[in-house]
Amino acid sequence: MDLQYTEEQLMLRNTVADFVSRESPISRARKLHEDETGWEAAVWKQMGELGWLAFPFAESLGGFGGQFVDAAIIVEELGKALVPEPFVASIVTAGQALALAGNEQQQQNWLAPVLAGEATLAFAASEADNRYHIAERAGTTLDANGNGYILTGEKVWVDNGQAADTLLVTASGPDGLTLVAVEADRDGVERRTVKTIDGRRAAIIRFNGTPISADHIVGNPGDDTVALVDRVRDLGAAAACAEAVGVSQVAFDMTVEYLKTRVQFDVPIGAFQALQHRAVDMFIENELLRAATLAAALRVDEDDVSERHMAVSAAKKQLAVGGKFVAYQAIQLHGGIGITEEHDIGLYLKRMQALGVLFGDEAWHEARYADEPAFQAR
Amino acid sequence: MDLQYTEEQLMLRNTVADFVSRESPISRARKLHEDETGWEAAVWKQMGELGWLAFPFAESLGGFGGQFVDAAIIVEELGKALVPEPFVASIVTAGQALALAGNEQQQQNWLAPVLAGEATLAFAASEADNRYHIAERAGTTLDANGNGYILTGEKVWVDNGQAADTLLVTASGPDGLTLVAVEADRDGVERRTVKTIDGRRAAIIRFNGTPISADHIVGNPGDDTVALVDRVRDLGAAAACAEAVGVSQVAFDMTVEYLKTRVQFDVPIGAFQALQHRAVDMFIENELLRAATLAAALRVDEDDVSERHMAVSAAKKQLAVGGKFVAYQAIQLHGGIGITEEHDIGLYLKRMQALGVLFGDEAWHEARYADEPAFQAR
Amino acid sequence: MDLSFTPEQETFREEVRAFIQEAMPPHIREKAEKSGQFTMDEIMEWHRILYKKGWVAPHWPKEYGGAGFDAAQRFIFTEEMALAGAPGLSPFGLSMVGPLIMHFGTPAQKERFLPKILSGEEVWCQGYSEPNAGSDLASLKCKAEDKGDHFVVNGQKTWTTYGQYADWIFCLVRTDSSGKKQEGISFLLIDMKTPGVKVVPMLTIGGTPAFCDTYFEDVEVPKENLLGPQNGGWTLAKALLGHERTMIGGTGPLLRSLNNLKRIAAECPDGQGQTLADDPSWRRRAAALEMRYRAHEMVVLKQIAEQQAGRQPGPEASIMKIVGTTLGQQIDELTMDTMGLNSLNWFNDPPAVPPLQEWVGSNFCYNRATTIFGGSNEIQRNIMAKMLLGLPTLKFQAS
Amino acid sequence: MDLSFTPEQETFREEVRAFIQEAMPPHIREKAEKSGQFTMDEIMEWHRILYKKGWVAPHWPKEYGGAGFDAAQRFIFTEEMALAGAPGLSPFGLSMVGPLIMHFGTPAQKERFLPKILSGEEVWCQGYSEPNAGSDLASLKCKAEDKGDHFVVNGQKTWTTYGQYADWIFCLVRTDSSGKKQEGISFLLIDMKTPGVKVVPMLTIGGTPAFCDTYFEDVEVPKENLLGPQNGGWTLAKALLGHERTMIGGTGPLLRSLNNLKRIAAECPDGQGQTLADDPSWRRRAAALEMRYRAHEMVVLKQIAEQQAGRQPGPEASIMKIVGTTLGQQIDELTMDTMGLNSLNWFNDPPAVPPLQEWVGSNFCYNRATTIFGGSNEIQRNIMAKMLLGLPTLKFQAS
Repeated sequence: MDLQYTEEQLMLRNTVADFVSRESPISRARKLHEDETGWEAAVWKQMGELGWLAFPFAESLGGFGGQFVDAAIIVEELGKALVPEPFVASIVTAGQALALAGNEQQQQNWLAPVLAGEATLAFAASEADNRYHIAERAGTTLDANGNGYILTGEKVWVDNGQAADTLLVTASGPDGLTLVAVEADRDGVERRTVKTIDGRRAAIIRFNGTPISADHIVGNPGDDTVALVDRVRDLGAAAACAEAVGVSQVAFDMTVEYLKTRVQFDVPIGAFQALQHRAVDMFIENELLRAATLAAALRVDEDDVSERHMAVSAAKKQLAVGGKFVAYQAIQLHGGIGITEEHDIGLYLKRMQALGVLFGDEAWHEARYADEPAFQAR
Repeated sequence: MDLQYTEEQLMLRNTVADFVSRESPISRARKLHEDETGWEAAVWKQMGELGWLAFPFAESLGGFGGQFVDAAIIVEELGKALVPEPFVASIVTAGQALALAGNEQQQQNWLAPVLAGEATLAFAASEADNRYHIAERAGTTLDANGNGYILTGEKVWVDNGQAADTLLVTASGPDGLTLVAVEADRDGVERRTVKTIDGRRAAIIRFNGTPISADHIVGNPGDDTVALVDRVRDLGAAAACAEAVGVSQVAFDMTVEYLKTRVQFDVPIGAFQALQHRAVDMFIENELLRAATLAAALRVDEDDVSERHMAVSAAKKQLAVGGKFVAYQAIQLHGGIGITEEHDIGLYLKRMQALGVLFGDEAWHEARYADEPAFQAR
Repeated sequence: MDLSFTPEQETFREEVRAFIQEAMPPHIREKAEKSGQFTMDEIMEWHRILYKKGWVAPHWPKEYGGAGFDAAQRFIFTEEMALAGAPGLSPFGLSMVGPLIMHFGTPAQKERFLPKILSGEEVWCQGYSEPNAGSDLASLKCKAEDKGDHFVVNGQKTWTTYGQYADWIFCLVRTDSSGKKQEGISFLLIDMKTPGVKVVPMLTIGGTPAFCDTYFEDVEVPKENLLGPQNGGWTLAKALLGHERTMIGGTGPLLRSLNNLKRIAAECPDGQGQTLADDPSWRRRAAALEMRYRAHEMVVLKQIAEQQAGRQPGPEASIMKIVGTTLGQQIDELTMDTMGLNSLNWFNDPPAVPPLQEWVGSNFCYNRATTIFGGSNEIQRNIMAKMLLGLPTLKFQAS
Repeated sequence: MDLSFTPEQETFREEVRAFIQEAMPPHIREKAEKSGQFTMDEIMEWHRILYKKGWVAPHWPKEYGGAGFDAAQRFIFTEEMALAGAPGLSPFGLSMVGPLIMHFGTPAQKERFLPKILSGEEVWCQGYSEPNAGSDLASLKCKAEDKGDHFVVNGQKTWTTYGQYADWIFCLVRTDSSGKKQEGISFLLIDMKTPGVKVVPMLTIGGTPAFCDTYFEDVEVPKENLLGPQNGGWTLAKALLGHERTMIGGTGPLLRSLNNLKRIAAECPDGQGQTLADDPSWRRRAAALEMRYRAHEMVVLKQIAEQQAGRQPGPEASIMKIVGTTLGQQIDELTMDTMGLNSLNWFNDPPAVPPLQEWVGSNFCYNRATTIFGGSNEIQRNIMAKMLLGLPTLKFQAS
């Protein structure tokens, strides 16, 4: 057991934090709410040059052999200032899918430019009908067609779908669940950019009989891909938790600061016991979220699927219970000013709300945990 | 819509309250914890003489044509001082079963002496295996035997089972669910008195092939009896809620009083805002319990089974959520003294806990409500 | 005792239902069924339709042009309006300043203001909060100098809900700074067209300009627009608070939210071939909220019964604000959860989700305000602890 | 970073497990498996077995006869003991006064007291609370008059847990009433056989005599039994509080409760032919608690990691008491619900329910104390608001 961050990890955290406070304060996120892409290629390029994007990959892929924990550190720091660049979509979900299941050529084509900050990815698995069961159900079909295939169906609310160079798409193919890499500029790919509650963008993507060649199939269709998508879902959920830690921490800090400075009835309102106790409860939920998320981040790399599921679901549950409690109470304790769009605290509420539904919500994770055989046995 | 108590009802409440404060203060309930029966025949007789036991029955039965609300008023007042006489078992559950389904002879034999305060009843439907599904499942069997039947099986935690003169027992008979009246002193009836968490007594009752004659069958076996037991369960649940209103009210009042008088840090602890807000939340839950219980008490007499189910389940849910909150916080705000057996507040916690499991707990009622067709349609 | 309505009351319910059926214009009906979200124009259109029928002010006495409904009729009316998804009218004139004018106004004030509140000719807003006077309302600083026959008002109000649509604003202003802070406050009615009044709408976290900052710069307000005694405005503010507490409000919107929740659940796939409405565990979560709604509704009904019997509502009325707003937020939260990824939707045109789901995210965000405004739930608890439970007050000093 | 234990640590776990397997007497094992409830004799029997092995004080340094385990070993040890259902040892000597004596005691005091705490020859209890000094501990009145070479103690302590089994009591007593109330307190070690000490056990709401009133009438206590400086006892009290906060305690009993909950669910019919463990909605309730346990456990593990690295635990240690006790009560509540009507059971002999269910009701009741004792959770929040969050203090006066 070793729960100490390494020197490298501490340095990584500092570098990211410095970069964020210099290059991407919260005002930048707010400005990008008006942007049709929602993020900036120049900043992404910078991140690539700083080496962060490669950090969580094996050395063979040009990475630093990092663990998921490294990605979690980056995501948490980006979350603190709501930095909108598509790190999770490119590096954690679609990126890891390529790293885990792609062949060398595929990694060269689609992953390498990402690590350099020159391209981005999206993981397109959610559909109007499959809710969070993305590994278990795909209405999108991949049908054999001559030497290749054609892809038909619609994916919804695809994170970074509006901007990704390459989409990793789940589909029901001849051999079962199949993961397909699709360049976004291909014929038959129709993208519609949609606005999301957190001021970002996503895409609804239709594949209208898009032609797919065999070399665009990532990994082995069938059980292997089911396991892969299940794993990617956990990676995405763990990343959502890591980001929620950053979001929750800042919402908490802003609230404590407000309690110390806002004066009503001639005293700082933080002197009132009921609000003090609420703030302590926020602290508690925040610490539990931080702890559960660290456990998830460490277990998500493990081979024991059951332990991975349980640790990730426990963290996602705590996001829904504790992370949201922090966000809701942050608004409540800010009072009227917290309801105005001009104050930043509302942005944290909205991002927390979005993180709550990404990669499985409270009910889905609770049900999954409850059905794990290991839960009964423990 | 008329939610005003009548003059008679207000008078009834006052009479019961007076009687309780004079004849059965909380110290009496405490003394009876040591009694093997758990209540006193003399007090029961008095209640009969005062006419309360007849109040909720039709005039044809020697009653005053009362509604269930009348019984609820009595139960609530008895609950305030934790009066242990078997009002619910005799008057509400088994008594109403006889009133609703018994023939004249049966009512004459087994109900009339109860209304006079000369006998008591018990409703024996729970078994080790049927949890709260007492209308849906009976492991106890009634087998034809010559001109009559024999009854075999075990009932558990029978309220007033230790003392009742006549037991109303559910059994699976030749024609489906059957309700049987069994004089407790019959051969083949084996009663074991058990202590309960609230300082009272109940019984585990074995029927070892007890002979039953046809005139001891109450109502029509089969669907009618299923509907009857379902209704009796709702009557019992509504009575538990009414009692919980009394329990909760006193626990709340005692706590507010304690907050005003207990001095720590040189001020009454009720001056501390966190405790004030807690007390307000107790007030809220208590009022919601009172309101939900009144709705249940009024609906439980109605013919619309679905509305009856929903109103009763909503009240029982509020008992579990709000009634228990009041009881738990009453202990918490009393601090150390609340953990000592010598202080009365703990007795209210324990009674609330018992009321929570009688006639269906939170989960059972929530599930029933969720499955009512009318819930979806509303 | 009886929980069912009388035949007369059931007849009245039929009458209301028939009226709605007949009088609601198709474009409003369509929105009522689909999104439940209305523009101010549509709200005022509905206001005028109700006015024509004589039902725009169910709770006003007939002598002032109200419908003169009794408490049970008001409950039925509210419930039917909610079930039909009719637009909710602006409360500032009808429910807030109107009743205050009836109680504290001069005959001239009543004549001047009440008819136009009823007809909808004049729309009102509320000027209470200031940047430094929120929960501690009595510390307000917006100043009205007495100039003989008029006041000159200077200062700022904030979180003025829908100030941009209002013709008049009722304001708490400081007319005396010498004594206790509660004692130098007056209640002024201000025409927003007066020179020096500036309204700056601002976005809320719901993405709509529901709030304004309202600035007053040397605004002249004639003395006849003083409601109640000079320096006696705090009494009116407290009366309004008491009145707010006992408004039936709450059950109507809650009932509509619950119905929408169920309708939305029936259109949300559970990812396993059914909808969320078929999922036992979703049903139990929704049932838990509806069961609490029932308890809350019964508190309201009991209070109506008291009013019917001509008595003042009991102290339990105080809990309505806390219970109603908290429950409303829980319904919003479950509705968001129910929608799954569709809960990410934010003002997409053309729509990205079914019509019923379109405004849920915006409302979810904006409704966080319900536990803050009208006296935050924390302030409500302070008041209840003192007034209802008689708990002692901690004398404290700034440290 | 790595969440798994090292091979050495896994070997240690095997060693602990093997030891328990071998050393636990059959009658204790039977209770461990069945009811999890032990008499004081059985607890002391297990104490002596651990003492013989050298493991009775996992957290004491070796120089004082402790096991000298590192933090990870202590966690493993605690977890294995919980999983085996081993009796929990009395904390008053081993975890409370023992470490205080190590830190504040004279060499003579260490020599006199520590070995007998370890061996179990002398059992301790705690004399802190008084009838009028609970949350406001510093207002304690039990008085120790300085008579030169000894003190004379008069007064009363209450809620003395298991005082009837104790040989010694450590007490906060007032040695000076002249200054601030925190300043005149001393920390005394008192032999309970001294004339004038009277212990009166009382029943708790759990139905067992877990508490006592302890009376002191002219009790002579030699000066050498003063721990720390005279009038400096408040420092020791605070150190003990800090120490309590950082005890690993909590996860062991919680883990055992969760396991018992699941075992009980598997023996409770759901009334429809299966057990509650088969009921998806029961499983989700239990899962929700276990998920929170995991988060709590990880806070503990993080803290252990800090200690392993030789650093002071971070502020998150403070939350353990609040989270652990609240979660423990929730597990109790679900266990009661799970048992259905069997939760009515209360000390029936012969038993009326399966052995695992026998003590649940009693423990459910008694465990309401966990959020009160050791500094109520309200007091904990006060402290955290001030010390951790740096929130301002309201200066108040009696009104």
